[in-house]
Amino acid sequence: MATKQQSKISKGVLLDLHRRMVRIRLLEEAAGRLASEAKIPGFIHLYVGEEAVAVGGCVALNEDDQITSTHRGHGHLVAKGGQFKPMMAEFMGRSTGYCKGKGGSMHISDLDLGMLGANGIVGAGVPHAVGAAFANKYRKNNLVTMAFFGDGSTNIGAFHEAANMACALHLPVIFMCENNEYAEYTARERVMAITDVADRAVAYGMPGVIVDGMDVVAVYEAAKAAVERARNGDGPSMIECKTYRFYNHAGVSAFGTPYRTDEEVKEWMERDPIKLFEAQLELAKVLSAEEAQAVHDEIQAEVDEAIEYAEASPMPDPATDMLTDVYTEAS
Amino acid sequence: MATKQQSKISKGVLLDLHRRMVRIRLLEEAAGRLASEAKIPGFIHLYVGEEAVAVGGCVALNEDDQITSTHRGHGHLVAKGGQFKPMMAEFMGRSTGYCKGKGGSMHISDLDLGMLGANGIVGAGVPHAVGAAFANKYRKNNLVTMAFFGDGSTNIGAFHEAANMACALHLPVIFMCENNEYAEYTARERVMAITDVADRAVAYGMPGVIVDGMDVVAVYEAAKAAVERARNGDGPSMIECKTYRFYNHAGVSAFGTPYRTDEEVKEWMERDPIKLFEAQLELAKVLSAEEAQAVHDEIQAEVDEAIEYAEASPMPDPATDMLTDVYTEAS
Amino acid sequence: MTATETEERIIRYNNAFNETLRELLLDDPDIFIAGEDVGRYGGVFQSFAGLNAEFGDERIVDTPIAEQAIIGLGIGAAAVGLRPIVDLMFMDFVMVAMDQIANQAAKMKYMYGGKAKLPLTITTTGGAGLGAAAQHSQSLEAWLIHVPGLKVVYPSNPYDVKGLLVSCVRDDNPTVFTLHKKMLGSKGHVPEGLYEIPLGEANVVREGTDATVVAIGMMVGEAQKAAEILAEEGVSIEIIDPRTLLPFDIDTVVQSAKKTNRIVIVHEAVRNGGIGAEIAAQIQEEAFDYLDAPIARVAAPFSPVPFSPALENAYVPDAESIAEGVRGVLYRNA
Amino acid sequence: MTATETEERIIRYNNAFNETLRELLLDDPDIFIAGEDVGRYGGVFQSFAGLNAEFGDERIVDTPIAEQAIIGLGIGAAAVGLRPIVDLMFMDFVMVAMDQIANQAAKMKYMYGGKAKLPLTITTTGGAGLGAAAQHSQSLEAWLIHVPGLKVVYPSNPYDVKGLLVSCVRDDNPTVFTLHKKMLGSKGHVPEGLYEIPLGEANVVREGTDATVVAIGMMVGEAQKAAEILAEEGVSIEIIDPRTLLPFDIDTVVQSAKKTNRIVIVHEAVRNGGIGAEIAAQIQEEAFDYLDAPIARVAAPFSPVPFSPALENAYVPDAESIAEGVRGVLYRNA
Ligand SMILES: Cc1ncc(C[n+]2csc(CCOP(=O)(O)OP(=O)(O)O)c2C)c(N)n1
Ligand SMILES: Cc1ncc(C[n+]2csc(CCOP(=O)(O)OP(=O)(O)O)c2C)c(N)n1
Ligand SMILES: [Mg+2]
Ligand SMILES: [Mg+2]
Repeated sequence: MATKQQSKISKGVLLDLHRRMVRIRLLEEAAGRLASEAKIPGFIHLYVGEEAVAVGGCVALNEDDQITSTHRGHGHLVAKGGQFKPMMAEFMGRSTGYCKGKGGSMHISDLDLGMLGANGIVGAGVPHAVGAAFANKYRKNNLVTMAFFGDGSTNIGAFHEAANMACALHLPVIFMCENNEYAEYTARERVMAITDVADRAVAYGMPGVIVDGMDVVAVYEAAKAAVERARNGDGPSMIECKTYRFYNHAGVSAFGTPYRTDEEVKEWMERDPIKLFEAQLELAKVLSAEEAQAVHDEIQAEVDEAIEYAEASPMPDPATDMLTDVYTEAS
Repeated sequence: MATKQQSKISKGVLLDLHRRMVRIRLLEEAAGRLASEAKIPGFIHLYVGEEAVAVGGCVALNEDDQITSTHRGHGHLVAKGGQFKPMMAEFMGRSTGYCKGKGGSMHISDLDLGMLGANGIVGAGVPHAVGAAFANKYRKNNLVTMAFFGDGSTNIGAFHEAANMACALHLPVIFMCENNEYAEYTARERVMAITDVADRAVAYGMPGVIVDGMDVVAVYEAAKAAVERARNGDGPSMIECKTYRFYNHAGVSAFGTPYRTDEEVKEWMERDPIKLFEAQLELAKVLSAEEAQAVHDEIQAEVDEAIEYAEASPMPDPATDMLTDVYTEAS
Repeated sequence: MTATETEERIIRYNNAFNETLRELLLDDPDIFIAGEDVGRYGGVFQSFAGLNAEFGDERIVDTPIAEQAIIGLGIGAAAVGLRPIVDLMFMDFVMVAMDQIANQAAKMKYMYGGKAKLPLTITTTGGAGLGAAAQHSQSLEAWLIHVPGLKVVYPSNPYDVKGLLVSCVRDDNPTVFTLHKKMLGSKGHVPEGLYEIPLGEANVVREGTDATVVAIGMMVGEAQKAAEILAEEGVSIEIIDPRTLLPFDIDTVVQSAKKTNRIVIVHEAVRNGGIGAEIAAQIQEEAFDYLDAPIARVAAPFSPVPFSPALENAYVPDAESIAEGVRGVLYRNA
Repeated sequence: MTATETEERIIRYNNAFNETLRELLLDDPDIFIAGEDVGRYGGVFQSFAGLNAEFGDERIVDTPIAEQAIIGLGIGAAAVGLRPIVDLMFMDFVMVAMDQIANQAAKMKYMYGGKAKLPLTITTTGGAGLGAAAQHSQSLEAWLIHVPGLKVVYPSNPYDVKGLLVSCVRDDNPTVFTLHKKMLGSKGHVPEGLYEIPLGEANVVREGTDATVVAIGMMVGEAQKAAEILAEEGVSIEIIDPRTLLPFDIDTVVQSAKKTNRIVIVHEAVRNGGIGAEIAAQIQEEAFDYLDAPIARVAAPFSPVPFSPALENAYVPDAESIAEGVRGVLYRNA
């Protein structure tokens, strides 16, 4: 099956999918390590295990399309083209960070890349995607917008209002759900009487599909179809990606927690989206194990460089930086 | 069909359904008249045309079950057993009103009757129904709660959060949608990409049915089934009643508006739920035209009495009443 | 351009709003309007009348009842370069959209290190006096001025409606523009064409010597009536209309305080935690030695807005209660 | 019973909260707790640890991420006779539930003519200092005290956590109880068993003669440190912890003002529109002739809460900035 799908996809795209997933993984592992060493302050929500979703979604987009994100936004930004140095610097609260150290992990963003912002409020980013999609339609610029959000966020009002409005206004937006079966430390079945978030699409009048969120090709192809649909003016659609976060809601521990079993975690780790994909690529003679390792090494070097850069970067200065960027001054 | 259904329903219930609908109609016509004479201040949202929904729903409940309401709450309170005098007095802002003149039409309520309150904020009452249902389950008192809400309110976050929570917690609550095809002056198809609100039930994991909201027996029977389900511990359900408000969103004019055609209004008025039901009752030899007229006359007399009572009632006194009822004093 | 420079052109407060929107829409193709009933119907108060017919569904957008998504729509569209005007039918509804207003729109620029530019205008209607009861009559400006990143205005007359609305819409920050629903029919001079009233500049509505009344929104008109009552008692008051509540023109108020030495602040919201508290705190910080009496606040009693006219009339401050407040700071009470 | 009457029993602020909930649940079967992650997991700060195991899913309820429905659940359950405790994980999230808090819970009794009785307690965590950035660090008490119908408390130590929480839960009105998330691990004396601290009674934490510092939440501890710094400079300050922010015990503050004649108000929220404004306005209304200096406010600068520790540390007021504020009202600044 994997090979069948890949036949439809150029080698360049396959390698791009792989590279971006590895970029996320290695950045996140490093960020987690630095957080546990208290070199990164505050809360940190890692994307490890879910790489196929952000990457499958973003590779299906054009560079100038937009995405909105969540509290778990590192993966989205990397998938959209985010650079390690300003990301690491931001995680560490340095003035060279994407947000000058004012936002941190939970608000990581780069509007220039069309990444409209990680968000500390669950569900709050989804209406922004609808607004960006409205602007795209308004300007007839043929761009589309993709909203990433978790299973738990589909229980909050902002998600509902935004999904309905997008359908009512027939906007070019893709609702990309990362269903990792948990909201923080609470299992989905405790807070939802349905199993599949995709069942919510019908409530708004848009198509909803379910894909294996550990299969980057499956995510990519579903996203491609939805993006095409949106670009053709056929309106919104929802994609539910069944995925899993390898670590806890925050931080880098994975096992020995009361809210999920180690067995469950291990089972999902068996389906590591990067391992799965690398096996497929090797099978399809697209990327050998050695070549894959080379990619990892190269990216790891870039991560290490970014850490050095961040640690060498200055902290913002309260005297000069505290009150800037609150308002846009009249030009 | 009507007769078939009625065969299952006692004559007493049929007459009760009729009487409560007439009570709503005559009170509302009077309220509308008084509002246009400026004897009732503020906004007034009349229930005329939708009587079958509140009545079919409330007659399916026990006296001590609870309901929550909307900005269009007169009909709900009357259907739940509300008395004319304190209602009229409240509409006119008198201290003898249900709310001592502090709430008015938009906040009409009687908690003693299990009517937990009309609400000026669209969708805001639905979570309260979920809370009351939670309390019923918590106390194992075998009571159920029915939330009334409009089609437009299903687009707002509070509705969504409440519906999902009710299903997640498997609570004894019935979601009773009055789909009158408009939210204020905006047609449903402009703000929703779906035709049937009942399609939203699946998003929460509860059954959703559609009934003719102009057929009080149909509403009653659907409500009965949902109430039984809730009482048996089988959880929430949604009923969409296709109905129509004969007058505009506020006030008592019906025709010559830009947002809906006179033809449409007339067509719906042809299906006046009271006229339809009276025809059925006569056909079934349950209530003759004369007997029906007698009911109208009797109720009209009660309405007139209530108006006299209200007009003779004192206004609240700022000196003594302004700052009472803000807090419950420690007893 | 000011009122006096042009021949008198008297129109209503609500029409000034409508005319300004039309002129702005003609002026800037990036401006669109979205909200409940603003399109085909022209808004529940007809403030948007005729705009949908002239500019179409693309630019005058009827939305679902979804205030979070309405503000969010504006945020997302503004973040990618449009200049949205989004409407909350009643100011009371900021409560269902507060996160999008205060956690999102207001903070986005800062959180994202300055990159986000949000030329977003939120229009709404505030105030009591129409028997609309507790959930359709509130004045919530005090919440908004506590939010860094927002700008907040409250026009007290038709001329300011146009000048402030133009400035809000052209500002590159999220702004909240509130019409007072009881003033919609009030009339005043409004020049044709677009003009700006700079945000953050108060207006000395009347000059006086014995006391200064700082009044907001509809209270400005009541203060003017109070001035007549007091004049007959030989009392001369200065009236200041801040017009913009955030940023606040404290300098103009302090100047006046240093002249009259007695201050009364008037607003429609409940006193406790109201904007009057902030104004009072700043005045005593900057003009402490000039004050001959405690700064007084005339505001609503601490209850929700009551429905009954008998209560509501007593609830909302008026010329008489303002006059009484002034007599108080002059130690002239009966 | 007060701290001194019992032998010292030192526990943490967060454990005092947890212990009090447990004692309340044992005391009154009508009490239940609902919120995100409060059940099986025991809350993101473990404030609810062990309760679900002891009292079951019926009484300690995990909810969806749905703050409007969480508050609404409490409202509906309270309206029919239960005594709910509902949790908003972070105070910043009042913004997504503001309508249910301020338009619904707070107004229901009044709108419905007194019939509704709402013994509802909303618990949450406020304050900065953990690098949680702009949307997880706010102090929004100023919004809440502007809402008739609510009662609002902010405990500054473990003893008050228990006494205030018991009073809130036993009160028949909607109350908002805020834990300061940076104080969760702080320790203090807490007697076993339930006791009440009456709502609306301030606590004179330290007596002094030269100036009065009114401090809220975590700022009380900072004020105590400032007192030590100032003592070495020969300055004696009185510290008042209001404990309840609505209703506010202005009498105790005014008494102190009449004694020391100089006031500094400290809070973590941004100054503009903060609760310090209301306190200052009331003090000058009631103690005008006793003030020897303008009432000073020490509060956060007017920006969202920054993420970087380098900025956040400077953002939150501390002992040094409080001491500087006191020097200011004593005209002793460098
Ligand atoms: C309005 C709001 N409520 C609660 C939270 C706390 N919170 C942060 S992440 C989270 C869980 C989100 O679950 P989901 O949407 O499934 O995303 P995931 O963390 O699983 O990626 C919660 C409850 C929040 N940030 N905002
Ligand atoms: C949060 C909120 N937004 C908007 C309004 C203004 N409003 C009052 S009723 C109404 C329409 C409600 O439509 P629907 O739910 O279908 O009920 P109907 O009036 O048709 O019975 C609107 C938009 C409101 N009261 N509350
Ligand atoms: Mg999840
Ligand atoms: Mg409707």
